[in-house]
Amino acid sequence: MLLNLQDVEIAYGRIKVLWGISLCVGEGEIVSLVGANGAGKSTLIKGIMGIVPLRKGCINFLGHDISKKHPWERAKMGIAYIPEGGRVFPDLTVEDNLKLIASLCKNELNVRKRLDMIYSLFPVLRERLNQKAGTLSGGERQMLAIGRALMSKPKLLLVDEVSMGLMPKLVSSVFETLKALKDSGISMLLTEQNVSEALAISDRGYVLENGRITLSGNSEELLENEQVKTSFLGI
Amino acid sequence: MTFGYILSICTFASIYAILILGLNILTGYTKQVSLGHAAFFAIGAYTQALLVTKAGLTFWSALPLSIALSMTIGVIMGLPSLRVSDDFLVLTTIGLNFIVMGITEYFDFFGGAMGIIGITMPTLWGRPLSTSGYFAITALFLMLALCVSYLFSRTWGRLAMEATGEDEEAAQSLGINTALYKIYAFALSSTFTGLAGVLWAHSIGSVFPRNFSFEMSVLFLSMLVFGGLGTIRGAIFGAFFLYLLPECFRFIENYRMLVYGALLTMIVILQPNGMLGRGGLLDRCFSKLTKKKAENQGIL
Amino acid sequence: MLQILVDAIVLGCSYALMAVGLNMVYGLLRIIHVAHAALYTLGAYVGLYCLYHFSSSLWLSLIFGAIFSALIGTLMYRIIYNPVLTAPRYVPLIAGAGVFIASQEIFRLLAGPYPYPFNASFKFLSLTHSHLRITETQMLIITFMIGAFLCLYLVINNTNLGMMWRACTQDMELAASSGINVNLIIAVNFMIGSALAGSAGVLMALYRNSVFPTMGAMVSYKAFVVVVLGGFGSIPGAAIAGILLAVAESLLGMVPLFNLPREAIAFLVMVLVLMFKPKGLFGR
Amino acid sequence: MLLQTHEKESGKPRNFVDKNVLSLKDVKKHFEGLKAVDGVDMTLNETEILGLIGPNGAGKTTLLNVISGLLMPNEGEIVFRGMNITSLPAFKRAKLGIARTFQIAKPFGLLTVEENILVGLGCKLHGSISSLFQNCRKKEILQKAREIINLIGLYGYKDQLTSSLPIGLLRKLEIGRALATYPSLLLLDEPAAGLNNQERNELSELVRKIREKGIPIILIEHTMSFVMNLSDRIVVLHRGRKIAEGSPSDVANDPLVIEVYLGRKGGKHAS
Repeated sequence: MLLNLQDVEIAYGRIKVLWGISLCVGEGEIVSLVGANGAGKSTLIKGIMGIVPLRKGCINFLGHDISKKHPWERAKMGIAYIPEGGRVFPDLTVEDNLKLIASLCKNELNVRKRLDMIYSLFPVLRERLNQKAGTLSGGERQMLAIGRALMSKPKLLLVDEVSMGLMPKLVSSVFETLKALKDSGISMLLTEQNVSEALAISDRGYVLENGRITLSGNSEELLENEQVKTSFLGI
Repeated sequence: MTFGYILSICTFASIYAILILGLNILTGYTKQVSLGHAAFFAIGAYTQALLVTKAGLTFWSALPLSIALSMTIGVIMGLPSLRVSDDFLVLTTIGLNFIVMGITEYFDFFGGAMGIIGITMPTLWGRPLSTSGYFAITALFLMLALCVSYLFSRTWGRLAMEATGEDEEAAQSLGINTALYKIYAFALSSTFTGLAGVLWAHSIGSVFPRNFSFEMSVLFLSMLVFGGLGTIRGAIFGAFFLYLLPECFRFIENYRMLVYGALLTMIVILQPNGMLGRGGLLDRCFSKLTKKKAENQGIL
Repeated sequence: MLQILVDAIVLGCSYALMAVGLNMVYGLLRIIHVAHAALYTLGAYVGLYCLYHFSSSLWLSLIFGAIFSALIGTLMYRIIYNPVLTAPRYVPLIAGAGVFIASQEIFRLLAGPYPYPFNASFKFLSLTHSHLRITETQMLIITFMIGAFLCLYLVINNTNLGMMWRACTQDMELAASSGINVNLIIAVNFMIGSALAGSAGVLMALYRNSVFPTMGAMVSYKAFVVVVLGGFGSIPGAAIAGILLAVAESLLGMVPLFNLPREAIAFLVMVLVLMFKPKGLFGR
Repeated sequence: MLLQTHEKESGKPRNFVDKNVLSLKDVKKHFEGLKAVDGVDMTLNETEILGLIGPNGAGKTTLLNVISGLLMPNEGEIVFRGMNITSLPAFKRAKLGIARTFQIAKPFGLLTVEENILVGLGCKLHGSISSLFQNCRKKEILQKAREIINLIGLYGYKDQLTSSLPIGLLRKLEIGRALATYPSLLLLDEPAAGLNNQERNELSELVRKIREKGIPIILIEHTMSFVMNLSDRIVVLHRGRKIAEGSPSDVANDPLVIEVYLGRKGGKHAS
């Protein structure tokens, strides 16, 4: 197992958000985490990244317990995070946004190679190299956010609501990209409100309801599951 | 320690207690932190000093005028709080402290750096008061201030102020005009503080600009934060404790500001609600005792 | 006239050096770092100690003053600010004010209330013209300030460290999760700001030829004004506003009607700016 | 006695044409280019629970803020019981009878539960100079406060500081505080978020009770079963626009709504 969560509990101050979450992500797998707004998906992702401290439980990554590590230490171990809503550093140029991550790894040649890889993946970014990231459109920013995460050559990508606020056409192209990345061997844990789209590209899925995992299984099974439909529309 | 000395210490402690009760309304209730409260203190003291020495009024006739003027200027100085909040407001109050100090220091009208001297003891029935008589008057005013504070703590106004301080949006959604209550708080607070200034001017007999420095403001805030924001018992406890501490233990006298500064830092980091404040250290001890009682009653 | 301007600029340099530290801290942590003033005095005292006990070289005391301030400044963050980062915003400010008041007393108790002279020998450029005289010390201060700001500018805009610093000021969470050691950046930030404050202390001690416990008070209060004028978090703003404030103070001081004490004018301006342009004159 | 709808103070005769409690006409709210609410028309009838749903970022909370007056709309008109309140500040709207709760509970943490309710009870009085002198702990006032505390089931916690309460009780407290203002319109912003099943059931009981008193409610909620069971009518927002409206079952079967919520693989979204 690449990532393994055991009985994780997270609280903001006195308010508990997540209860006893256990899940795992295997090598080369895409796992999606679906659920309504406020179910605690983003919080869980932040907990795995280390931005939000755990109240209880442990997180195993590549066989090491990382639950006490700082977020930057986790990043260096190979976890990358694509935050909600295309969050990038708005006052840095596109190139600096990408290079910032690269500056953390030593090999100069690798950096060039990865930059080229990202530009070929997102040709738009090459055109905007020296533009400040804050001036990009929503879709371009989301691409930059993905590009940033890829710069560190991660083993695991945490993707938070990648489709939110994107044009429908872009949504499918972003999902295509994610699928292509999976084929190149990167594992992913993604949260989505867009249930069917997310389950379509993922291998397995977990349904999160009010801070607890209520359902898990293969994507096809989940898609067919009546309970998924009810927990989203309450018919 | 002579009896007279003890009396004068108690007089000063009472005056500070009145002031801290005033600061409590501003900082304890509406959470508008003032690190320039010495300015409000100065306005009361200077007005009284001027009225008594230059206009030749008596203590009693000048008192209402000074307090009214303190309140008016307090409202004017509170106007920035409508535009700035949080730490910017703290900066603004520090600024106000320096502006008031600068003005009193510079203009000859206020006596300049030499200050105003010769403020006599008030007279009662034609005879000037003795030290003990003045202490009695101060203590009386402290009682009055306590009563007013207590009654005020039971009004709608205090509830609205606390609500404003806790969360402006929620307060507004319950019909509270938060801007108005911020100004009310300034008005009430500067009234109390002005009264303290008046009493102080007479007990010392002179006023100097350096009596109202930024350090004094820090002292005032330490007293309140130490005792506990937003409670009357905390305000009284903080004022008496921190004022009497160096007076009772003379060896601390030399380190007075060090103790105040260090206490302020430690309390605000470790016990943000103060010793006697709601949820504070001593408060929890007390409530533990009372809770046990309550449970017993519940069983019975 | 020109002479007054030069004197004002020298004063402005000290404001700017203090303000830049305040601004760096504000930009990163949104804290108004009142205890910064203590570092100015600390720098001066350490420099003085160095001068009396080790060597008469100014350079050594300047370096020691800066290093010591940097260490204590970083320590201050760990002990005082780190625990209260999530508290209401006035809490760190009050904590800082407490430290600042206490520090003045510590200096008084350790070194006595009386001013010490600060006689350092050094060689530097000076300029003497018919009406204008820029002393060696003034020249040194101006050069130091220009040098310091140039270095800072270059570091921030052209190095990896600067880039990481900028990233942290924009989005601390994202920076941490992209692998930037945020604790390190904050420590470095406090070190640089504190070192500048400490060296400003040494330089102004040299300029005024005296060191005393409350020397930091006025300069640091002015530094708040500078921060407000220059815009919270803006480093070039601090440099420009520092010098502008000092010049304005000197010029206004010559107009009879405005002959208020300098700090009163400065704070009046600050309160007005806060009310009408809460982000500062040059603020973003 | 308790929870009578509040009679309009202005005394103006109610507009005959406008039978609705609240009507929004083409309301728009923009934040620096982001169209959070982009032209919403909506009406609310007497004694109705209106569910307001939509995916993340649909503009629901913004719309609620515009109605309660914490945000001013850029365009459009808001009419409450025949009165144009578009430019009234929030505290005046509260006095007219619009009460609300918050998505992130905002209790007054250093006040006790009882005092929190009292703040609400003082709604009509707040702001006047006399509020600075009037005792708020008179017997009859405390009695009213106690009734409301009993209604929300927090009596055992009456004298506790609210900062020490768990989230489930805070939500009830917020509702109680809003009820204390004797509202004639109640806005609930995600009252069930973060609650467990039992707490949620209790909450929906409470909401039903309030409706029986005749207070119309606008309810934002993400927990679908909760909102579907309670609402008489549902409005679906998506990207600041209204995309569907109707009875719960109509809305649940609306293809557009299903698409927005579940998405359709490779499908085109209507916008």
